[in-house]
Amino acid sequence: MADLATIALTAAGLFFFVAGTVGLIRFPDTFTRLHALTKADNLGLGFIALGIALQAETWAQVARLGLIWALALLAAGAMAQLVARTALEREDAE
Amino acid sequence: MTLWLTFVALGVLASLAGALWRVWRGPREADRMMAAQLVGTGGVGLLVVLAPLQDWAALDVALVLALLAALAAVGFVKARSDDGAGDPEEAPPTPEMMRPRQTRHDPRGRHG
Amino acid sequence: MTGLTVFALTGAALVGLGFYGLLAARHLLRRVVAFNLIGSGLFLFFGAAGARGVGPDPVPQALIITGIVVALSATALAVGLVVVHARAAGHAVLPEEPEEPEEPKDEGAT
Amino acid sequence: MSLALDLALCALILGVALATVAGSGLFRAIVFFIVYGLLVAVGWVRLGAIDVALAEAAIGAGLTGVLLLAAHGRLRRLGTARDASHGAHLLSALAGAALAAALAWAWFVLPLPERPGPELAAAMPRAGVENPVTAVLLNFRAWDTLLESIVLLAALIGLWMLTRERDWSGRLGLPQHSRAGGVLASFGRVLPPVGLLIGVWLVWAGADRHGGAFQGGTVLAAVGLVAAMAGLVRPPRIGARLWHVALMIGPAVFVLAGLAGAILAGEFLTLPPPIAKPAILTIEIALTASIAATLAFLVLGPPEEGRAP
Repeated sequence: MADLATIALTAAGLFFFVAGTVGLIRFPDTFTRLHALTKADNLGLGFIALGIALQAETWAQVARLGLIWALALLAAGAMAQLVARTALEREDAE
Repeated sequence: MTLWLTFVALGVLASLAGALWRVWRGPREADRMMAAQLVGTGGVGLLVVLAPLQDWAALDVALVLALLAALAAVGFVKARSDDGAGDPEEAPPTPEMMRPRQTRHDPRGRHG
Repeated sequence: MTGLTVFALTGAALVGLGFYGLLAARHLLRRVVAFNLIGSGLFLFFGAAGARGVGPDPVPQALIITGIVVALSATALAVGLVVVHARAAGHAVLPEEPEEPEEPKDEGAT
Repeated sequence: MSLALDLALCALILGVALATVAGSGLFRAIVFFIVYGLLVAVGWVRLGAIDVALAEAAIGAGLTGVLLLAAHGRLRRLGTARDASHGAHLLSALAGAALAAALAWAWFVLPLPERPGPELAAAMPRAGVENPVTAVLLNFRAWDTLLESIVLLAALIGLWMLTRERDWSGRLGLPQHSRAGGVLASFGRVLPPVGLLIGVWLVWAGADRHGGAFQGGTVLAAVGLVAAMAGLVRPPRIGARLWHVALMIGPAVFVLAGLAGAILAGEFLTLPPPIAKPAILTIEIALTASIAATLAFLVLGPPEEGRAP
């Protein structure tokens, strides 16, 4: 039962990861790409972490998985805002 | 289960390869930077999947990566500011920034 | 066992790539990066060699950890030297040997 | 199937390294190198070397990135960030290929060592700690680690010697500032407490599981850098006495413990089993402080006059 749930959850996570990457590749400009990837990869990591948590042997591992996801959310949110603002201010093209 | 998790890990790796394409292509520095950020999240995801496959201590490495995931991005916005030590939010928004998103195009908006 | 061979050969290839970069790159900072690739490739090779047999050997691991930290400190010093050189000389690119230097690509002016 | 995973990972690592070396543009090379550090950290996990993976994750994917990006920013402001294309360097390519081939050949002819090191297994009960990597670092091969901590200090002194005369009394690095209440400032407020906990825990756990002074110290350095870049804490000046103590305490305590060993066990840096555990913990805590301060200062760079905020 837990195995089935793990498979479903990690499949969903993988789907969001791939969707985020496809968005990163396909979307036309910097800001839509940013939107695609912050949404998708955080959901992807969340589902994968949830799926793996069902396989965990101790509560400490579950707590670690939760902390990992929280940190990733924090980092992605802050980074998306700051990089978008930098990109707005500077029209650099390499 | 092992087989499935290995497949998921391979899938995450493939998705990372896609993000690497964007690091290569750019065209703007911000594009490369956020693609690198996606690789970072993917790396964390990969380590999380490796934990039951190989060693639960992989979670500790994932934790460190997740903690420092934004470090490079912070370094980037710092280095990109006028004096190399600023914050992109310090300057008030310009009218140019406030224009609706649809009118803003990537100067070299090649895609596909 | 075969997985180790994959990593060892990757390490060997990284050393080669880094060495190529060290010789061929003209921007000083890229040479610093290439040098780091060499070090990292050697660590991988060494780590794979130490993991043969029953399991990962702690002695190479300990040496690699100190190596990684020393590599960072050397990189920081090298980067500082590159910046000082750029400040003093006005450029950070090594000249092409005999022929006319080609027009450098615009890399990111504001 | 797990071989497929290793093959895919190594292919990505090689591809990223190739892009770092062969792609045009300095910025692209730097971003690829950051990604490279990340993937190599995953590679170390695959090799079963969790302690190395922790160090590589904190340094390769964290500190090196900040260092190189900041250098790129400095070079850009000096107008020297432009890369020059290097065309095809046939001779260099041949040299690189020959080196790689020689190493690959060495791998296949290298004799399989006797595993596991019987001396180490026999010595572990005397080490005072359970984590064999920590035992090697701080007990059996303590000489290496002591000298290594001095190398770090030497690098920092070398870097400080590059300071311009007029900047000498300034604070380390550029004068950092951020918008009060902005995203950067809030991020700099939220992350350090969590990072501090994780760093201290890595040091503490390093005695018996994975982690140790190097990994914990690196994480602490990174946390300090985030706080400094967010403008929350101001880096010290070169002359700050308190920070001199922080820089020196690791090697100093190490030498003292070595002398204690010389008196108690008759040989410098030999820790007799009864005092091994407390001695290692003391050295480890002092070393963590020194490593964290040294690495953070190395990444911040020498003092530089910047635009006033």
